Amino acid sequence: MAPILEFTLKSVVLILIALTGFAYTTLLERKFIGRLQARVGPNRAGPQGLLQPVADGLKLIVKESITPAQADKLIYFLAPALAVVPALIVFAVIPFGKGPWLNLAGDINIGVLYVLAVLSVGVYGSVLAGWASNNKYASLGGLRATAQMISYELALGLSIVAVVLMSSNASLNGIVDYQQPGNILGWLIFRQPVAAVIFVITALAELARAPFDLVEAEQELTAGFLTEYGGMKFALFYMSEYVKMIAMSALFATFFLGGWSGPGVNEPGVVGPVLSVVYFAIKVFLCLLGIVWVRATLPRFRYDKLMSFGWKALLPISLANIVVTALLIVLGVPGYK
Amino acid sequence: MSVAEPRFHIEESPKNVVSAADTQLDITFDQLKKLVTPRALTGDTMLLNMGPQHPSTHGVLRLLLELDGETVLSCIPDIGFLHTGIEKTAESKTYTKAIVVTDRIDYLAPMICNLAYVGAVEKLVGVDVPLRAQYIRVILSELTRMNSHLVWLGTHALDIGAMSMFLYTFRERELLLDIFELVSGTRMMSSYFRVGGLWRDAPDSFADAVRRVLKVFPARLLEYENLLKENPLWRERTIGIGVISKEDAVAYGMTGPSLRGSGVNYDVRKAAPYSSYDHFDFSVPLGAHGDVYDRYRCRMEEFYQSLKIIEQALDKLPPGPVITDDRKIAPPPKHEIAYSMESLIHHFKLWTEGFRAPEGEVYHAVESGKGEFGVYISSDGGPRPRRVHFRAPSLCNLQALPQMSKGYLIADIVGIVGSVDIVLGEVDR
Amino acid sequence: MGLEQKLGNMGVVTMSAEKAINWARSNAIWPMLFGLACCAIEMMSTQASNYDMSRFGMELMRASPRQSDLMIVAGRVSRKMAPVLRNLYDQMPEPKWVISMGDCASCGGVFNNYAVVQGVDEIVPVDVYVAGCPPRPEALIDGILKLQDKIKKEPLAKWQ
Amino acid sequence: MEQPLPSTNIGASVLAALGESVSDTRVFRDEVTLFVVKEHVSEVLQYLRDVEKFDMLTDETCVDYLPREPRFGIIYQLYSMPRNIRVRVKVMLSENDRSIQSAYPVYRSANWLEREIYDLFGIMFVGHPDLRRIMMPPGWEGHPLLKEHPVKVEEVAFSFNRERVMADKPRAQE
Repeated sequence: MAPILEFTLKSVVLILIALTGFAYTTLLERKFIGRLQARVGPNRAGPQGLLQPVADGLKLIVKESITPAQADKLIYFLAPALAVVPALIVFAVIPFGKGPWLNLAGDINIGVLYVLAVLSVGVYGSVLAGWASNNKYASLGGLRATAQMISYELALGLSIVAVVLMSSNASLNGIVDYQQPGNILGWLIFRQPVAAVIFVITALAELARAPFDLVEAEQELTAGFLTEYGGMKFALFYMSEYVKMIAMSALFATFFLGGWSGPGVNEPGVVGPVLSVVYFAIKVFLCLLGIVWVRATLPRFRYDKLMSFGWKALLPISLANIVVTALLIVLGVPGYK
Repeated sequence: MSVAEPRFHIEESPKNVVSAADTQLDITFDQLKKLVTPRALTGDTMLLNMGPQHPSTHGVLRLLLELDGETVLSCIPDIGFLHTGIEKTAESKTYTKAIVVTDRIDYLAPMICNLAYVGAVEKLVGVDVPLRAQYIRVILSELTRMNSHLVWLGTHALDIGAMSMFLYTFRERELLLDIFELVSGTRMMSSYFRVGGLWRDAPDSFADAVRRVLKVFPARLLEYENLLKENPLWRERTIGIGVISKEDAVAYGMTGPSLRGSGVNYDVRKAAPYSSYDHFDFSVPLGAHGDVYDRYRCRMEEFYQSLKIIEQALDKLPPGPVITDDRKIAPPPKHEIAYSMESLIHHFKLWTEGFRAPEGEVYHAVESGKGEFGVYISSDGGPRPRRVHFRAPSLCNLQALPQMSKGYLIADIVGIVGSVDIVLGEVDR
Repeated sequence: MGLEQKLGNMGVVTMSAEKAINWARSNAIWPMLFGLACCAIEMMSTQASNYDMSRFGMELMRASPRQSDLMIVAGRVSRKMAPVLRNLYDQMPEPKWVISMGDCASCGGVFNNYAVVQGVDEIVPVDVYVAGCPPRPEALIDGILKLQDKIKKEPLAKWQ
Repeated sequence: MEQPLPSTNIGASVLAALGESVSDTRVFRDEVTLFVVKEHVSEVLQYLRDVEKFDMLTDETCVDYLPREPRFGIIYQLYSMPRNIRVRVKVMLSENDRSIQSAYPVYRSANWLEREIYDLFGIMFVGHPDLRRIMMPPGWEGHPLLKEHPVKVEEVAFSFNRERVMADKPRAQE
């Protein structure tokens, strides 16, 4: 098969999966958060409310599309796309299971760098949306997005550096391979707990999810950078948020939970790859539940505390973590080779 | 985002790029100058409208904030978006009929507003209330206070971002609303208190329903405490925020938990006991620092005090009538009308004309969930008051907002507004 | 409205589309986070656990009018609030609906005086009136179900 | 002054100290009202706050005694936290001179209360820092709580007059 055709096909399938995943992540969140809050959650659209995302999507598509008169039209129009595309293309390097077919871009050896680069592009969507809307709340939201991204990107990167040091590999497949010596203790979350915690915190901040949802803090900035967006453009932002959530969960699973590894993945034939995909999906699902749970529990950070927490706490800790990891590796401590 | 284009220039100072029209307030430029810092007039700082439709202004409060980055330099509240003309309406109704509009003043604590109003009328006409009615009034007032505090806790936590709290408090609130429905037939606008007593005696299941609340609440309160009290994020967001000193709080006329959070021991229930509050043993929780956290603690402690009062009142609840037997004030029972000519005349007079109050003026204050809720009635000797004025605690508490919010961030403003616990129906009336 | 104008009169295609779209619209009504007075508290009760409006896919209360479909006018509308209310209504994208919740919003209620607008239908067109002072949550939910029925019967061509 | 002032309330020393400023006193239902001459209201409030320790102005409002002259009564409800007593200060204003000194320099809580009185009754407060409408919309004309202002704005519709009332009712456009 011509490589171009193969990539196209795989991309289409992947994007479809990501979009379905997005739709049902929203439902998952609404249902799960409903249960946490002693409610039922959507259950009227379709059986058990399973068609709720379809209804939401269809409604948003046929909703009138408004462009504010004072907005910067081009950027206002482009910003949603800028938010969605990076969220989708992160998936290119994530190994969904065993075998080259379950990895879109193959085994690129700078996968980690690619992930970091793409993730940091995503914030431009929020910033430009905030700017272009010509709304004071939106611009405050956009500024917050910038500040938040800068404060947390560094710690996020450094927490991954520890993972790279351990596995001496910058390819995501390599990292997964490194973590599967056959038992669960191979997962990096046990050998790099500090990095894992930092990754979780910074990932939440990167996603602008509670308790870091300052960018669209409803109680402070009405809807933050989204204030002037409605209809399909709003749906795109919504999509980017949830697709990013899935992507971050997938990355966490890959870096710290052993990716697709699990018992039985080395079976020959179809069984191994299928099992590996199932394991991966379960891990991602659990991560998503965790993200939703945090949202239902914690109050929101304050802007200045968020910044000082990022710069004064997370950054030094992640640097120290790298130094300690490097020392442990140099000294050849068991488990750190 | 850029500073708005000047709509009209001020002749004397061509440097100004912000006009009074930009604020969308009914304000002249000279008045605006006094309210904001000079930097706002040159476009150096940003003027941000918050409200009247904003998720965390607890209704339709509007704040004009002057921001330097996210730091609030000055805060100009704009109220009146819910001005309902309740005082004017009360003037046009008889003393009994005006009870229904008092429900709608502080709609989170309607029973307490009823109590203040009927208390003032009772003082004006000089009528005694049977002890049973007084005790039931106390029980219902304290339940109402808890109701008001539950809504405060839910919305305050929601403002700071703890969204689940809101749903938990509203779940418990249903228990209280069930009791209100039991006694008065409606969930919120009960109008259950009448001049001289109560509309009718509480049903037999009343005591059981209240006991159930007494049983359920401590565990639920513990849940709330677990979620917030020691939560580092919550403490970070509340401690040291929105500080107001004792002296300032008194000077602004703040009352209620907002004042007690600053450490001033003033509670109308203790200072001037009404409705036999002096029969019960309870304490007044006090804060020390006057910040958001202390106000939060004060209200949380008040839950326990309310439960304590309710328990005592329920234990001591005497039998007897629930409304005065003064037929000039309270209508006769229905069965009397059938055979007593005099009762029929009383009934007819009361429902067509109402009772007349002596000429004079009274001020009666009660402690509502927000603070001292006072009713001033000026009577001209007729069946309708000449003037009814409600002293709204939220209005005075909100007045201190500009003082409390100076120098904090936008995110703190919503916390401070929440901690003052305003209800706009009462601010605007 | 964008879609219907482009579709034009296409007979059976529009009919099916109409059904699907109306189904989607009626099942994904996002209300605006907008409360005025007493009724707003009952509206909050309706969202809370015991009554749970989220079953109808309505827990996504949007703070921005740009993202909302339904305005529940909950409470008395003062003369000072009236222009703000109309402004918010104008900022909502089509199709949009209005529920007038409670007596004050529907007709002025007990407040027939200088300060209160005698019925919010003087300012914005109302689809469903819910009576009560304030209406019980059940009554509001009934109003919402009535609105869903109404949406399901709306012809697409109406949205010009 | 028919009856003596209750001993628990404000003492007679106040009357002696204030002298001419207090024109009359009244006790009704154990509540003391001091009628103060309009020109001296600031000094009286200052004295009550500083010497008599009435540290809180709980309420300030206005009453319209329409057929009477002087027509308006401005009511100050003072509360002394250390002494736990209340006193009411009342200043009568005539129909033709609707202005009075502001209490804001003495009590900061008078700020919005006086704005409200200005808005609803049209009383001018001299020396108030920020006297503008607070409750009514900017374009509103008149002062609604004056007795000459009608209460009802709309005829109530019954079955016999429904058509006539509804014909005049404004309707919103889509």
